[in-house]
Amino acid sequence: MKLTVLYFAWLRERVGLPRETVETGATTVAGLVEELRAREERYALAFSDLKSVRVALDQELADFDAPLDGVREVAFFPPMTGG
Amino acid sequence: MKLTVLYFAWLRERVGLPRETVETGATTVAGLVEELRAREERYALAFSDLKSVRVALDQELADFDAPLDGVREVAFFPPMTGG
Amino acid sequence: MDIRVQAEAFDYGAEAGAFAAAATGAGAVVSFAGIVRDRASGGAGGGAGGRLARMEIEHYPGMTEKALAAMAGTARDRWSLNDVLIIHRHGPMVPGEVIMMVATAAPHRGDAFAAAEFLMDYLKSRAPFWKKEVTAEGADWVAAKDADEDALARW
Amino acid sequence: MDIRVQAEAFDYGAEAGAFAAAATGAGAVVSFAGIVRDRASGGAGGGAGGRLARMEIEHYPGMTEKALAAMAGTARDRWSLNDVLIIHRHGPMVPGEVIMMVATAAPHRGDAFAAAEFLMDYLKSRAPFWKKEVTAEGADWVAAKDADEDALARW
Repeated sequence: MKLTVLYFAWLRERVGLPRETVETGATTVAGLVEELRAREERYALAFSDLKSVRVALDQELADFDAPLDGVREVAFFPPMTGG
Repeated sequence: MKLTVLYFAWLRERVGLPRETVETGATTVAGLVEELRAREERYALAFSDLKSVRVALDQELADFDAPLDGVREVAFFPPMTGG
Repeated sequence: MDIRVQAEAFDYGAEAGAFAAAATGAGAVVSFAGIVRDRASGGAGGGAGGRLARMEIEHYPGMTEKALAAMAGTARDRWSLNDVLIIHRHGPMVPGEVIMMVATAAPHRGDAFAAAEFLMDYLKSRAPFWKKEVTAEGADWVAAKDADEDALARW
Repeated sequence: MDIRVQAEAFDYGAEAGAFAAAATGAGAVVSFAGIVRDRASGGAGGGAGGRLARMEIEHYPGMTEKALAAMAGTARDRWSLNDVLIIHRHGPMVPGEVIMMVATAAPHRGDAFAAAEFLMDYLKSRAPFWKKEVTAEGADWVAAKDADEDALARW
Protein backbone atom coordinates (compact mmCIF):
# COMPACT_ATOMS: atom_id res chain seq x y z
CA MET A 1 0.00 0.00 0.00
CA LYS A 2 1.27 3.43 -0.95
CA LEU A 3 0.70 6.35 1.44
CA THR A 4 1.55 10.03 1.38
CA VAL A 5 3.07 10.83 4.77
CA LEU A 6 3.31 14.44 5.95
CA TYR A 7 5.32 15.87 8.85
CA PHE A 8 4.80 19.24 10.50
CA ALA A 9 6.63 21.50 12.95
CA TRP A 10 9.43 19.75 14.92
CA LEU A 11 8.47 16.35 13.48
CA ARG A 12 9.21 17.80 10.03
CA GLU A 13 12.50 19.18 11.29
CA ARG A 14 13.59 15.90 12.91
CA VAL A 15 12.60 13.71 9.97
CA GLY A 16 14.19 16.25 7.65
CA LEU A 17 11.42 16.49 5.07
CA PRO A 18 7.84 17.75 4.86
CA ARG A 19 6.36 14.85 2.92
CA GLU A 20 7.23 11.54 1.35
CA THR A 21 5.57 8.56 -0.26
CA VAL A 22 5.79 5.41 1.83
CA GLU A 23 5.24 1.84 0.70
CA THR A 24 3.93 -0.03 3.73
CA GLY A 25 2.36 -3.29 4.83
CA ALA A 26 1.19 -1.79 8.14
CA THR A 27 -2.52 -2.01 8.90
CA THR A 28 -2.67 0.63 11.66
CA VAL A 29 -1.04 3.96 12.40
CA ALA A 30 0.94 2.30 15.21
CA GLY A 31 2.26 -0.29 12.74
CA LEU A 32 3.33 2.45 10.34
CA VAL A 33 5.12 4.28 13.14
CA GLU A 34 7.02 1.08 14.01
CA GLU A 35 8.14 0.69 10.39
CA LEU A 36 9.28 4.31 10.21
CA ARG A 37 11.15 4.08 13.54
CA ALA A 38 13.04 1.04 12.28
CA ARG A 39 14.21 2.84 9.15
CA GLU A 40 16.72 5.39 10.41
CA GLU A 41 17.81 7.24 13.53
CA ARG A 42 16.07 10.49 12.48
CA TYR A 43 12.69 8.70 12.42
CA ALA A 44 13.42 6.98 15.73
CA LEU A 45 14.15 10.41 17.21
CA ALA A 46 11.04 12.03 15.72
CA PHE A 47 8.82 9.27 17.12
CA SER A 48 10.68 8.73 20.39
CA ASP A 49 7.82 10.09 22.54
CA LEU A 50 4.42 9.30 21.09
CA LYS A 51 2.65 11.27 23.82
CA SER A 52 3.87 14.36 21.95
CA VAL A 53 2.76 13.15 18.52
CA ARG A 54 -0.69 13.62 16.98
CA VAL A 55 -1.90 11.97 13.78
CA ALA A 56 -4.46 12.85 11.10
CA LEU A 57 -5.77 10.41 8.49
CA ASP A 58 -6.96 12.09 5.31
CA GLN A 59 -7.02 15.37 7.25
CA GLU A 60 -9.11 14.14 10.18
CA LEU A 61 -7.61 13.69 13.68
CA ALA A 62 -7.24 9.97 14.53
CA ASP A 63 -5.77 7.62 17.13
CA PHE A 64 -2.65 5.47 16.84
CA ASP A 65 -4.72 2.30 16.73
CA ALA A 66 -6.81 3.55 13.79
CA PRO A 67 -6.74 1.27 10.71
CA LEU A 68 -5.04 2.47 7.50
CA ASP A 69 -7.65 0.81 5.23
CA GLY A 70 -8.47 3.13 2.36
CA VAL A 71 -6.35 5.96 3.78
CA ARG A 72 -4.27 7.97 1.32
CA GLU A 73 -2.70 10.70 3.45
CA VAL A 74 -1.22 10.32 6.93
CA ALA A 75 0.08 13.39 8.79
CA PHE A 76 2.20 13.43 11.96
CA PHE A 77 2.62 16.57 14.04
CA PRO A 78 3.03 17.86 17.61
CA PRO A 79 0.05 19.04 19.71
CA MET A 80 -1.45 22.05 17.97
CA THR A 81 -0.83 25.60 19.13
CA GLY A 82 -3.14 27.84 17.11
CA GLY A 83 -5.17 30.86 18.13
CA MET B 1 -33.81 68.68 55.44
CA LYS B 2 -33.72 69.70 51.79
CA LEU B 3 -33.13 66.99 49.16
CA THR B 4 -32.87 66.98 45.40
CA VAL B 5 -35.05 64.11 44.19
CA LEU B 6 -34.61 62.73 40.65
CA TYR B 7 -36.92 60.43 38.70
CA PHE B 8 -35.99 58.39 35.63
CA ALA B 9 -37.78 56.38 32.91
CA TRP B 10 -41.39 55.46 33.79
CA LEU B 11 -41.03 56.86 37.30
CA ARG B 12 -40.25 60.22 35.72
CA GLU B 13 -43.26 59.86 33.42
CA ARG B 14 -45.64 58.90 36.22
CA VAL B 15 -44.48 61.61 38.60
CA GLY B 16 -44.50 64.05 35.70
CA LEU B 17 -41.14 65.71 36.31
CA PRO B 18 -37.46 64.79 36.15
CA ARG B 19 -36.34 66.45 39.38
CA GLU B 20 -37.60 68.50 42.28
CA THR B 21 -36.43 69.84 45.60
CA VAL B 22 -38.15 68.17 48.54
CA GLU B 23 -38.28 69.41 52.13
CA THR B 24 -38.55 66.30 54.29
CA GLY B 25 -38.38 65.07 57.85
CA ALA B 26 -37.88 61.46 56.77
CA THR B 27 -34.79 59.71 58.10
CA THR B 28 -34.75 56.80 55.61
CA VAL B 29 -35.53 56.25 51.95
CA ALA B 30 -38.64 54.28 52.96
CA GLY B 31 -39.83 57.25 55.05
CA LEU B 32 -39.30 59.61 52.11
CA VAL B 33 -41.28 57.28 49.82
CA GLU B 34 -44.16 57.29 52.33
CA GLU B 35 -44.20 61.09 52.36
CA LEU B 36 -44.17 61.27 48.56
CA ARG B 37 -46.93 58.65 48.22
CA ALA B 38 -49.13 60.64 50.59
CA ARG B 39 -48.76 63.81 48.51
CA GLU B 40 -50.70 63.11 45.32
CA GLU B 41 -52.12 60.29 43.22
CA ARG B 42 -49.30 60.49 40.64
CA TYR B 43 -46.71 59.76 43.36
CA ALA B 44 -48.86 56.96 44.80
CA LEU B 45 -49.02 55.46 41.28
CA ALA B 46 -45.27 55.83 40.67
CA PHE B 47 -44.45 54.13 43.96
CA SER B 48 -47.27 51.56 43.93
CA ASP B 49 -44.94 48.59 43.48
CA LEU B 50 -41.61 49.06 45.24
CA LYS B 51 -40.26 45.77 43.89
CA SER B 52 -39.94 47.63 40.57
CA VAL B 53 -38.25 50.68 42.05
CA ARG B 54 -34.53 51.14 42.65
CA VAL B 55 -32.92 53.99 44.56
CA ALA B 56 -29.55 55.73 44.49
CA LEU B 57 -28.25 58.06 47.20
CA ASP B 58 -25.74 60.60 45.94
CA GLN B 59 -25.34 58.44 42.82
CA GLU B 60 -24.68 55.16 44.63
CA LEU B 61 -27.22 52.31 44.62
CA ALA B 62 -28.85 51.93 48.06
CA ASP B 63 -31.62 50.07 49.87
CA PHE B 64 -34.97 51.44 51.00
CA ASP B 65 -33.93 51.19 54.63
CA ALA B 66 -30.80 53.30 54.05
CA PRO B 67 -30.57 56.47 56.22
CA LEU B 68 -30.80 59.89 54.57
CA ASP B 69 -28.22 61.45 56.92
CA GLY B 70 -25.95 63.74 54.93
CA VAL B 71 -27.51 62.77 51.61
CA ARG B 72 -28.09 65.53 49.07
CA GLU B 73 -29.43 63.72 46.01
CA VAL B 74 -31.95 60.86 45.94
CA ALA B 75 -32.83 59.17 42.63
CA PHE B 76 -35.70 56.77 41.95
CA PHE B 77 -35.83 54.62 38.82
CA PRO B 78 -36.91 51.21 37.48
CA PRO B 79 -34.51 48.26 37.23
CA MET B 80 -31.75 49.23 34.81
CA THR B 81 -31.67 47.97 31.23
CA GLY B 82 -28.34 49.06 29.80
CA GLY B 83 -25.94 47.24 27.55
CA MET C 1 -8.86 52.85 30.78
CA ASP C 2 -11.29 54.84 28.69
CA ILE C 3 -14.98 55.34 29.53
CA ARG C 4 -17.28 57.39 27.36
CA VAL C 5 -21.00 58.14 27.74
CA GLN C 6 -22.26 60.03 24.73
CA ALA C 7 -25.23 60.74 22.48
CA GLU C 8 -23.11 60.64 19.31
CA ALA C 9 -22.81 57.53 17.16
CA PHE C 10 -19.35 55.94 17.09
CA ASP C 11 -17.51 53.63 14.70
CA TYR C 12 -17.30 50.24 16.41
CA GLY C 13 -14.71 48.82 14.01
CA ALA C 14 -12.46 51.87 14.26
CA GLU C 15 -12.68 51.86 18.07
CA ALA C 16 -12.03 48.11 18.35
CA GLY C 17 -9.10 48.37 15.93
CA ALA C 18 -7.52 51.33 17.72
CA PHE C 19 -7.99 49.62 21.10
CA ALA C 20 -6.27 46.44 19.88
CA ALA C 21 -3.44 48.41 18.27
CA ALA C 22 -2.81 50.36 21.49
CA ALA C 23 -2.85 47.32 23.78
CA THR C 24 0.92 46.87 23.89
CA GLY C 25 1.99 43.56 25.34
CA ALA C 26 -1.52 42.08 25.31
CA GLY C 27 -2.00 38.76 23.57
CA ALA C 28 -5.80 38.80 23.64
CA VAL C 29 -8.42 41.43 22.91
CA VAL C 30 -12.14 40.73 23.36
CA SER C 31 -14.69 43.25 22.22
CA PHE C 32 -18.44 43.27 22.47
CA ALA C 33 -20.90 45.41 20.52
CA GLY C 34 -24.56 45.78 21.44
CA ILE C 35 -26.69 46.59 18.40
CA VAL C 36 -30.29 47.84 18.17
CA ARG C 37 -32.34 44.87 16.92
CA ASP C 38 -35.09 45.29 14.34
CA ARG C 39 -37.80 43.80 16.58
CA ALA C 40 -39.08 45.12 19.89
CA SER C 41 -38.29 42.93 22.88
CA GLY C 42 -42.00 42.29 23.44
CA GLY C 43 -42.26 43.55 27.01
CA ALA C 44 -41.74 41.62 30.21
CA GLY C 45 -42.13 38.24 28.51
CA GLY C 46 -39.11 38.90 26.33
CA GLY C 47 -40.81 37.36 23.27
CA ALA C 48 -40.41 38.89 19.81
CA GLY C 49 -42.45 42.05 19.53
CA GLY C 50 -43.36 44.25 16.58
CA ARG C 51 -41.03 45.96 14.17
CA LEU C 52 -38.92 48.49 16.04
CA ALA C 53 -39.01 52.05 14.70
CA ARG C 54 -36.44 53.36 17.14
CA MET C 55 -34.97 53.01 20.59
CA GLU C 56 -34.45 55.77 23.13
CA ILE C 57 -31.99 55.41 25.95
CA GLU C 58 -32.29 57.54 29.06
CA HIS C 59 -29.47 57.68 31.58
CA TYR C 60 -28.45 59.36 34.83
CA PRO C 61 -25.68 61.82 33.99
CA GLY C 62 -22.97 61.72 36.63
CA MET C 63 -23.96 58.41 38.17
CA THR C 64 -23.53 56.61 34.84
CA GLU C 65 -19.89 57.57 34.48
CA LYS C 66 -19.17 56.71 38.13
CA ALA C 67 -20.90 53.33 37.87
CA LEU C 68 -19.02 52.38 34.69
CA ALA C 69 -15.68 53.50 36.14
CA ALA C 70 -16.33 51.44 39.28
CA MET C 71 -17.13 48.34 37.19
CA ALA C 72 -14.02 48.81 35.07
CA GLY C 73 -11.94 49.24 38.24
CA THR C 74 -13.37 46.04 39.72
CA ALA C 75 -12.56 44.18 36.50
CA ARG C 76 -8.97 45.45 36.60
CA ASP C 77 -8.60 44.35 40.23
CA ARG C 78 -10.04 40.94 39.52
CA TRP C 79 -8.34 39.95 36.27
CA SER C 80 -4.95 40.59 34.76
CA LEU C 81 -5.81 43.23 32.15
CA ASN C 82 -3.78 45.61 30.03
CA ASP C 83 -6.67 47.92 29.25
CA VAL C 84 -10.46 48.41 29.31
CA LEU C 85 -12.71 50.48 27.05
CA ILE C 86 -16.42 51.19 27.54
CA ILE C 87 -18.50 53.38 25.23
CA HIS C 88 -22.26 53.67 25.84
CA ARG C 89 -24.66 55.88 23.94
CA HIS C 90 -27.86 57.55 25.14
CA GLY C 91 -30.66 59.27 23.25
CA PRO C 92 -32.50 58.06 20.14
CA MET C 93 -31.15 55.41 17.78
CA VAL C 94 -32.51 53.19 14.99
CA PRO C 95 -32.18 49.43 14.29
CA GLY C 96 -28.69 48.44 13.21
CA GLU C 97 -26.99 51.22 15.17
CA VAL C 98 -24.38 50.26 17.74
CA ILE C 99 -25.67 51.08 21.24
CA MET C 100 -22.50 50.38 23.18
CA MET C 101 -19.22 48.51 23.24
CA VAL C 102 -16.89 47.01 25.78
CA ALA C 103 -13.33 45.94 25.00
CA THR C 104 -10.76 44.24 27.20
CA ALA C 105 -7.09 43.52 26.53
CA ALA C 106 -5.14 40.94 28.53
CA PRO C 107 -2.03 38.81 28.30
CA HIS C 108 -4.26 35.70 28.14
CA ARG C 109 -7.63 35.07 26.53
CA GLY C 110 -9.34 33.68 29.64
CA ASP C 111 -8.94 36.99 31.47
CA ALA C 112 -10.05 39.05 28.47
CA PHE C 113 -13.21 36.97 28.00
CA ALA C 114 -14.12 36.81 31.70
CA ALA C 115 -13.65 40.55 32.20
CA ALA C 116 -15.72 41.41 29.11
CA GLU C 117 -18.58 39.16 30.22
CA PHE C 118 -18.41 40.50 33.76
CA LEU C 119 -18.59 44.08 32.48
CA MET C 120 -21.54 43.25 30.22
CA ASP C 121 -23.44 41.52 33.02
CA TYR C 122 -22.94 44.44 35.39
CA LEU C 123 -23.60 47.04 32.74
CA LYS C 124 -26.95 45.40 31.93
CA SER C 125 -28.31 45.57 35.47
CA ARG C 126 -26.21 48.03 37.47
CA ALA C 127 -25.48 50.98 35.19
CA PRO C 128 -28.26 53.60 35.17
CA PHE C 129 -29.54 53.25 31.61
CA TRP C 130 -33.17 52.65 30.62
CA LYS C 131 -34.28 51.59 27.14
CA LYS C 132 -37.56 52.60 25.58
CA GLU C 133 -38.72 50.91 22.40
CA VAL C 134 -40.91 52.72 19.89
CA THR C 135 -43.03 50.66 17.47
CA ALA C 136 -46.07 51.45 15.32
CA GLU C 137 -48.19 50.45 18.36
CA GLY C 138 -46.54 52.97 20.69
CA ALA C 139 -43.65 53.28 23.09
CA ASP C 140 -42.73 50.88 25.89
CA TRP C 141 -39.98 50.77 28.48
CA VAL C 142 -37.95 47.58 28.15
CA ALA C 143 -38.51 45.35 31.19
CA ALA C 144 -35.46 44.10 33.06
CA LYS C 145 -35.05 40.34 32.64
CA ASP C 146 -34.69 38.00 35.60
CA ALA C 147 -31.99 36.21 33.60
CA ASP C 148 -29.90 39.40 33.57
CA GLU C 149 -30.22 39.80 37.32
CA ASP C 150 -29.41 36.10 37.81
CA ALA C 151 -26.30 36.43 35.60
CA LEU C 152 -24.66 38.57 38.31
CA ALA C 153 -24.61 35.63 40.72
CA ARG C 154 -21.79 33.94 38.80
CA TRP C 155 -19.24 36.67 39.58
CA MET D 1 -20.11 32.11 7.65
CA ASP D 2 -16.70 33.22 6.48
CA ILE D 3 -13.44 31.33 7.13
CA ARG D 4 -10.10 32.55 5.85
CA VAL D 5 -6.62 31.06 6.25
CA GLN D 6 -4.03 33.40 4.83
CA ALA D 7 -0.45 34.65 5.04
CA GLU D 8 -1.43 38.29 4.48
CA ALA D 9 -1.97 40.70 7.34
CA PHE D 10 -5.55 41.90 7.83
CA ASP D 11 -7.17 44.93 9.48
CA TYR D 12 -8.85 43.65 12.66
CA GLY D 13 -10.89 46.80 13.23
CA ALA D 14 -12.15 46.93 9.65
CA GLU D 15 -13.10 43.24 9.74
CA ALA D 16 -14.84 43.51 13.12
CA GLY D 17 -16.71 46.63 11.98
CA ALA D 18 -17.84 45.10 8.68
CA PHE D 19 -18.91 41.90 10.46
CA ALA D 20 -21.03 43.84 12.99
CA ALA D 21 -22.55 46.01 10.26
CA ALA D 22 -23.53 42.95 8.21
CA ALA D 23 -25.05 41.03 11.12
CA THR D 24 -28.64 42.06 10.43
CA GLY D 25 -30.98 41.26 13.28
CA ALA D 26 -28.20 40.40 15.72
CA GLY D 27 -28.20 42.23 19.03
CA ALA D 28 -24.77 41.06 20.15
CA VAL D 29 -21.40 40.79 18.43
CA VAL D 30 -18.36 39.37 20.19
CA SER D 31 -14.97 39.51 18.56
CA PHE D 32 -11.63 38.17 19.66
CA ALA D 33 -8.19 39.14 18.35
CA GLY D 34 -5.04 37.19 19.09
CA ILE D 35 -1.95 39.40 18.97
CA VAL D 36 1.76 38.49 18.85
CA ARG D 37 3.16 39.35 22.28
CA ASP D 38 6.56 40.97 22.71
CA ARG D 39 7.93 38.20 24.96
CA ALA D 40 8.48 34.55 24.08
CA SER D 41 6.24 32.12 25.94
CA GLY D 42 9.28 30.58 27.63
CA GLY D 43 8.77 26.99 26.52
CA ALA D 44 6.80 24.25 28.22
CA GLY D 45 6.72 26.06 31.55
CA GLY D 46 4.84 28.96 30.04
CA GLY D 47 6.86 31.52 32.00
CA ALA D 48 7.96 34.79 30.42
CA GLY D 49 10.79 34.20 27.99
CA GLY D 50 13.14 36.54 26.16
CA ARG D 51 12.22 39.38 23.84
CA LEU D 52 10.48 37.98 20.80
CA ALA D 53 11.98 38.93 17.44
CA ARG D 54 9.28 37.21 15.42
CA MET D 55 6.80 34.38 15.33
CA GLU D 56 6.37 31.83 12.54
CA ILE D 57 3.17 29.89 12.14
CA GLU D 58 3.14 26.64 10.21
CA HIS D 59 -0.15 25.02 9.22
CA TYR D 60 -1.56 22.06 7.31
CA PRO D 61 -3.16 23.42 4.13
CA GLY D 62 -6.43 21.68 3.41
CA MET D 63 -6.94 20.23 6.86
CA THR D 64 -6.85 23.69 8.45
CA GLU D 65 -9.80 24.99 6.44
CA LYS D 66 -11.78 21.80 7.07
CA ALA D 67 -11.10 21.85 10.81
CA LEU D 68 -12.13 25.51 11.14
CA ALA D 69 -15.29 24.98 9.07
CA ALA D 70 -16.23 21.99 11.24
CA MET D 71 -15.75 24.05 14.44
CA ALA D 72 -17.84 26.91 13.05
CA GLY D 73 -20.54 24.42 12.03
CA THR D 74 -20.61 22.90 15.50
CA ALA D 75 -20.90 26.38 17.03
CA ARG D 76 -23.85 27.21 14.75
CA ASP D 77 -25.59 23.95 15.69
CA ARG D 78 -25.03 24.52 19.35
CA TRP D 79 -25.88 28.19 19.82
CA SER D 80 -28.35 30.54 18.19
CA LEU D 81 -26.03 32.54 15.93
CA ASN D 82 -26.56 34.92 13.04
CA ASP D 83 -23.04 34.64 11.70
CA VAL D 84 -19.47 33.46 12.37
CA LEU D 85 -16.15 34.79 11.06
CA ILE D 86 -12.71 33.19 11.49
CA ILE D 87 -9.50 34.60 10.03
CA HIS D 88 -6.18 32.93 10.88
CA ARG D 89 -2.79 33.86 9.49
CA HIS D 90 0.23 31.64 8.88
CA GLY D 91 3.85 32.49 8.06
CA PRO D 92 6.12 35.04 9.76
CA MET D 93 4.84 37.93 11.88
CA VAL D 94 6.27 40.38 14.41
CA PRO D 95 5.11 41.50 17.89
CA GLY D 96 1.97 43.63 17.77
CA GLU D 97 0.63 41.99 14.62
CA VAL D 98 -2.80 40.37 14.76
CA ILE D 99 -2.45 36.59 14.37
CA MET D 100 -6.11 35.70 14.09
CA MET D 101 -9.63 36.74 14.91
CA VAL D 102 -12.96 35.13 15.63
CA ALA D 103 -16.27 36.99 15.58
CA THR D 104 -19.76 35.78 16.44
CA ALA D 105 -23.11 37.52 16.02
CA ALA D 106 -26.21 36.40 17.90
CA PRO D 107 -29.59 37.70 19.01
CA HIS D 108 -28.39 37.49 22.63
CA ARG D 109 -25.03 38.12 24.25
CA GLY D 110 -24.80 34.79 26.07
CA ASP D 111 -24.76 32.86 22.80
CA ALA D 112 -22.28 35.23 21.16
CA PHE D 113 -19.84 34.96 24.11
CA ALA D 114 -20.17 31.19 24.52
CA ALA D 115 -19.67 30.50 20.80
CA ALA D 116 -16.62 32.78 20.61
CA GLU D 117 -14.99 31.11 23.62
CA PHE D 118 -15.82 27.65 22.28
CA LEU D 119 -14.25 28.51 18.93
CA MET D 120 -11.13 29.89 20.60
CA ASP D 121 -10.72 26.83 22.83
CA TYR D 122 -11.05 24.45 19.87
CA LEU D 123 -8.91 26.55 17.61
CA LYS D 124 -6.08 26.53 20.18
CA SER D 125 -5.86 22.75 20.43
CA ARG D 126 -7.66 21.20 17.45
CA ALA D 127 -6.79 23.32 14.42
CA PRO D 128 -3.50 22.32 12.75
CA PHE D 129 -1.36 25.38 13.46
CA TRP D 130 2.06 25.36 15.12
CA LYS D 131 3.80 28.43 16.46
CA LYS D 132 7.54 28.90 16.49
CA GLU D 133 9.07 31.75 18.45
CA VAL D 134 12.32 33.36 17.38
CA THR D 135 14.39 35.25 19.97
CA ALA D 136 18.03 36.37 20.13
CA GLU D 137 18.77 32.96 21.72
CA GLY D 138 17.31 30.98 18.84
CA ALA D 139 14.04 29.46 17.67
CA ASP D 140 11.66 27.28 19.70
CA TRP D 141 8.34 25.61 18.97
CA VAL D 142 5.68 26.78 21.40
CA ALA D 143 4.65 23.92 23.67
CA ALA D 144 0.96 23.12 23.97
CA LYS D 145 -0.37 23.99 27.42
CA ASP D 146 -2.23 21.48 29.57
CA ALA D 147 -4.62 24.33 30.45
CA ASP D 148 -5.61 24.67 26.80
CA GLU D 149 -6.34 20.96 26.51
CA ASP D 150 -8.27 21.07 29.79
CA ALA D 151 -10.35 24.02 28.54
CA LEU D 152 -12.04 21.71 26.01
CA ALA D 153 -13.65 19.69 28.80
CA ARG D 154 -16.12 22.48 29.57
CA TRP D 155 -17.88 22.22 26.21
